[in-house]
Amino acid sequence: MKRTPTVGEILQAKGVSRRGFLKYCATTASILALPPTMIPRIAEAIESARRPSVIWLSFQECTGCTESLTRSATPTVEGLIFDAISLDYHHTLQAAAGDQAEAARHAAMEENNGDYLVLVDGSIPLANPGFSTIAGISNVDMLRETVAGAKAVVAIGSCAAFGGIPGADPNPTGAVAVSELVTDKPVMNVPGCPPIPIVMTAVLAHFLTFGELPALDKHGRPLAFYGTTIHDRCYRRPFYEQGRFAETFDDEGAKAGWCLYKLGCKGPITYNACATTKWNSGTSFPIEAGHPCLGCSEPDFWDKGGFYEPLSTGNFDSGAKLAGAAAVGAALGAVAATAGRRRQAKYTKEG
Amino acid sequence: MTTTETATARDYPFHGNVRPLLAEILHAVDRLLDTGEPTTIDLASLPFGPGELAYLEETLGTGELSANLDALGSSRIRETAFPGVWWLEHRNVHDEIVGRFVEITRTPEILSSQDADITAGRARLGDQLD
Amino acid sequence: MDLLEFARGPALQWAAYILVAGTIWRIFGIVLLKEKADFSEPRARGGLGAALKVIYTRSFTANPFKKATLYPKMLAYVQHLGLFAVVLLFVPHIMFFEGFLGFSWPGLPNSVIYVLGVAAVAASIALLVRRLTSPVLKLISNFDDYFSWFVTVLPLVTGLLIPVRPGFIRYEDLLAIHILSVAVLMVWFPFGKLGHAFLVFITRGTTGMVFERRGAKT
Amino acid sequence: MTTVDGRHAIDREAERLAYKPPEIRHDTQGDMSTEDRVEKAMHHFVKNFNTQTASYLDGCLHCGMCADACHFHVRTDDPRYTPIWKLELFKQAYKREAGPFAFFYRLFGFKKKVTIDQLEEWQHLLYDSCTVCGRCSLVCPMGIDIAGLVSMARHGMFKAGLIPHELHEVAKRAAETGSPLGITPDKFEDRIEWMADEHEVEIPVDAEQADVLAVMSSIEIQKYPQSIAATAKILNAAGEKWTFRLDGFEATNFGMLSGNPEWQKEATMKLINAAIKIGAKLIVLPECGHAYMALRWMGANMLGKPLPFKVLHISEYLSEALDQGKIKVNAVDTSVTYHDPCQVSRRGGATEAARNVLKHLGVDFREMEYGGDYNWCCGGGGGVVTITRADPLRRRVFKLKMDQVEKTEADELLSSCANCRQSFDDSQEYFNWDYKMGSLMEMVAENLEEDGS
Repeated sequence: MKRTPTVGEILQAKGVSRRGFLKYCATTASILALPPTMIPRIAEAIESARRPSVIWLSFQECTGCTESLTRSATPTVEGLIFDAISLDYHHTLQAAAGDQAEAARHAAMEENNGDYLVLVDGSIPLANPGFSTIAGISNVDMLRETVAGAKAVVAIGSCAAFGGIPGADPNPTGAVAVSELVTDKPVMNVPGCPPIPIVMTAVLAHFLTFGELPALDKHGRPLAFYGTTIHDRCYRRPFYEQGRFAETFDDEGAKAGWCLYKLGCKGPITYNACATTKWNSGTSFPIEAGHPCLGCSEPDFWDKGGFYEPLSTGNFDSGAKLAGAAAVGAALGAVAATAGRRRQAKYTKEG
Repeated sequence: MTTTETATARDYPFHGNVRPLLAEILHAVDRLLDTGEPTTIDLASLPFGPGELAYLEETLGTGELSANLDALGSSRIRETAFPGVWWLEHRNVHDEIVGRFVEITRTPEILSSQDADITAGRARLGDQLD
Repeated sequence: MDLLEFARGPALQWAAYILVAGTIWRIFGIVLLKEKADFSEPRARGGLGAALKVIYTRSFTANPFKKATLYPKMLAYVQHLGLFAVVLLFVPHIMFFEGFLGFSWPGLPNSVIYVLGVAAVAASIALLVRRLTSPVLKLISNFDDYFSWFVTVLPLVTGLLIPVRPGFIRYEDLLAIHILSVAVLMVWFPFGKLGHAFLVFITRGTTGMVFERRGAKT
Repeated sequence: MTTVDGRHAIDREAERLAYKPPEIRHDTQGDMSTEDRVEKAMHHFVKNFNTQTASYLDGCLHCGMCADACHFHVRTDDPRYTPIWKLELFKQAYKREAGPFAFFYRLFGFKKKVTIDQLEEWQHLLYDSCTVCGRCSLVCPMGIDIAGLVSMARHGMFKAGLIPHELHEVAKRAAETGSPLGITPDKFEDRIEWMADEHEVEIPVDAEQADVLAVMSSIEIQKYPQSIAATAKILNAAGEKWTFRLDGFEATNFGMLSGNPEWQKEATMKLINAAIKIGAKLIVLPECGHAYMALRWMGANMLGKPLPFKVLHISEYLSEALDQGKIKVNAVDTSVTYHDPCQVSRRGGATEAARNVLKHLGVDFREMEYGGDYNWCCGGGGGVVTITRADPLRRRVFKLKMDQVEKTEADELLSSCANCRQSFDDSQEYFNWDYKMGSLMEMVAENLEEDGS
């Protein structure tokens, strides 16, 4: 087996100076959401990190995640990481197709058995494996076969992480998340619809740098990016505390950039890095653009009530059923009072 | 509609994220003076509302010294109007900003020549003499 | 279904059914009991006006009793007004009510709500201490008093913890616990002494009608 | 402060009256089995539960503020004297038997059955230590009429034969002889004759037809007979066509105080029938507090329809007569404070009448601190004055009244209730107190402008 070069060696080969390396480490720390005090450790780790093999599987998905990733990968400094990554299989991006592509996948699996990383976007249909196949192989079979020799699995996007849109009620394909099928390997979820590009590359960078998955939350998401809510880091948070809310999308409050809570913002229960990392190379994020957060990085976000229903709205039927409850109460009350009266009549008779 | 026109980012009260940051910088300066310990603040990790970053940059202003670094894209290292407080902006080869830091230090580490580079430079210089 | 969804959905829904059914049950069970006519010659008009008058006037303490009841009364005012403000004037709560009422009203800034909420909790604790130490209250208190106290204070505390966000618990879990604690409150509400919230209109009202009619002190 | 032996300080502010709780004495009447007593009590508790009482019993918050309004609690700090606690058994019966959730209370045993031990214990709380003065009803933030509930709870106690002997004896005598003090019609007639002679006043008795029926309290007939003469003087001076009736003269109602609705109705019906017989347009009630409650506010309900005549307390009558100029009084140069009978003022609504009379008398009227509707009770109402075993407690409670009166520094103390007067006289004697209670009516009678008639 060929010895893969370390990242340090790759950078050196590219003629990057030590100063450039330091800059690279600083920006890497920044995208990994690690404190600047971690920079020396990152430098140390990166110098000796070895280029990993990556296999990317796409199942029931819309390619939005790949789109998002590619938006990030080329122009930014972390593109360098991709120079350091051997993306051996990605049927959307790779030139090879058909048997050739599958052969590449098998070759990568064999060469890097036990060391490679599997990235998955899209959910896996279980109702009928025939709903989604690649090269005649059902998604579930391909996943099982591919992760067998993997070091870790990363579920990219809400579909792979939680079932996403295919898994939404009534879930006609019986779509499930990767984590439901892969139980014997470390699985990291990078949800979002799509996930923030820089978050995708950052978690890969983390794996590359430290050779392991970062710390995860209860939904398997890297804490560095999914550790705080949108609400907690939202620049509009002070308006929430002051009780200044946009009531409609075109009122003065909306124009003045007030809190979007009343318009259904799911920021308070959504764990993601949008508010700080932002999108499109740090340009903006939905709330900054005036739209409430949909909560796309949370499990089952499609089925959690209306996007424009305020978070504190009770999720229950009122009206008729409550009237029914009132009628039941009235009947019980009448029964109780009648029983009381009967008792009185009886006692009066008995004296 | 006039209200629409006036309701631009500039007119909003700032969202309150700049003041605490300035306070943090102040404390970092104190720390630098007291113990010599430098501080680096990654601006990417902080939530900024529209215009706030620009406001911060404006508030810190421009000092006596600024430097350009050309490695993996350009970088600008500038001392702000407050000595010891540095503004660092890293760009990639496509000239897009990939990192912004405020460093509170006497000299940002990245300005110093690195041993590895000195060694490599010495080798090249030696080659020229030969 | 996660905890929050359960809290916001079935838990609240059933709590609302029980709240409505239990309240009507209790009211009907009382008003459908026999009521004797009063044939005595009235000195003054009783009726609804008298009922409304006393419903209002009994919110305040008569002068002779002010000194003796000052401490618990003040605490009760803080507790009640704090509760009203927190329940009815906190914007997310208003949103909640708007969700099924279809209309809303202006709220208070959150910071004001937090202060009022903390004051209400403090007053409740002081009232509990009083209940546990005063010989009179020790004697007359029963399970209902302590349990009602608990289910009233619980949503206040869980609600106030949400902005504090202790590190060991996530926002949505805390929110779910808050909503569940409200559901518990709603379920208990009609059955225990918390029913005074609606019974007060009947008790004060009846007394108003009977005693105003006599021209007697109400 | 001087110390005599250097160890024990002399505390001049210390209570002179040490309170000793009355000896526990559980009286029983009749020979029922224990089970029967409990059942009777329960049945006659339950009969009282209507919308009003149910809301009261369901609405209590256990805030305990009624304790601060009750003279028995204020003077003893005994938590059992908390007014609502006196109703605990009544409440217990309600929750188990008639409340909206009675089924569950019984099913799960949330409220236990009332026991004989409890009933015996509560005898002291429902009788000895409650004068039904209704001060607690005014402090209750829920507006619960606690005093009214006590009256109803007594029904169960009476029927179970669990009331204090003295009160039972008095009530029984009233039922048997028509008067709690055994004043038979003959005795009443004797007294009328005596008073007519002594005071040289014409007193009509048993007129066939009259506009006004005057009635008396046995306490007056027995202890303060001059009030018979005073009543006559006033009604004569007012030019009323009035009479006493030997078949309906007793205004007190110990059936009501002891808790026997039948006896209560009997006593009330005597007055109503007498008034109807003579075609009276008005019954003037004597200086008696509970008589006012019994006839003015409960009378019509005993009859089951509105009364065909008006009912006035003597203070109300005087107030009207003076306003209308039917009688005139000479100015009296003295300072007066007035003790309000609870059932007439606070619970009866006639608070202003006495004050108007005092205004006509031109006295220097000194209202007690929180007088009128918030007046402290004499301590003897609700039948308590008859219960001798409760005397120490009643006298201890009276201290509040003494302080209230003394603070006014008035020359004279008046009231308009013979029952109050009796407990004042008792305590006055016991304490050698400076104030002797007088009668408002008698003061008017003594100062009638002769030529005005």
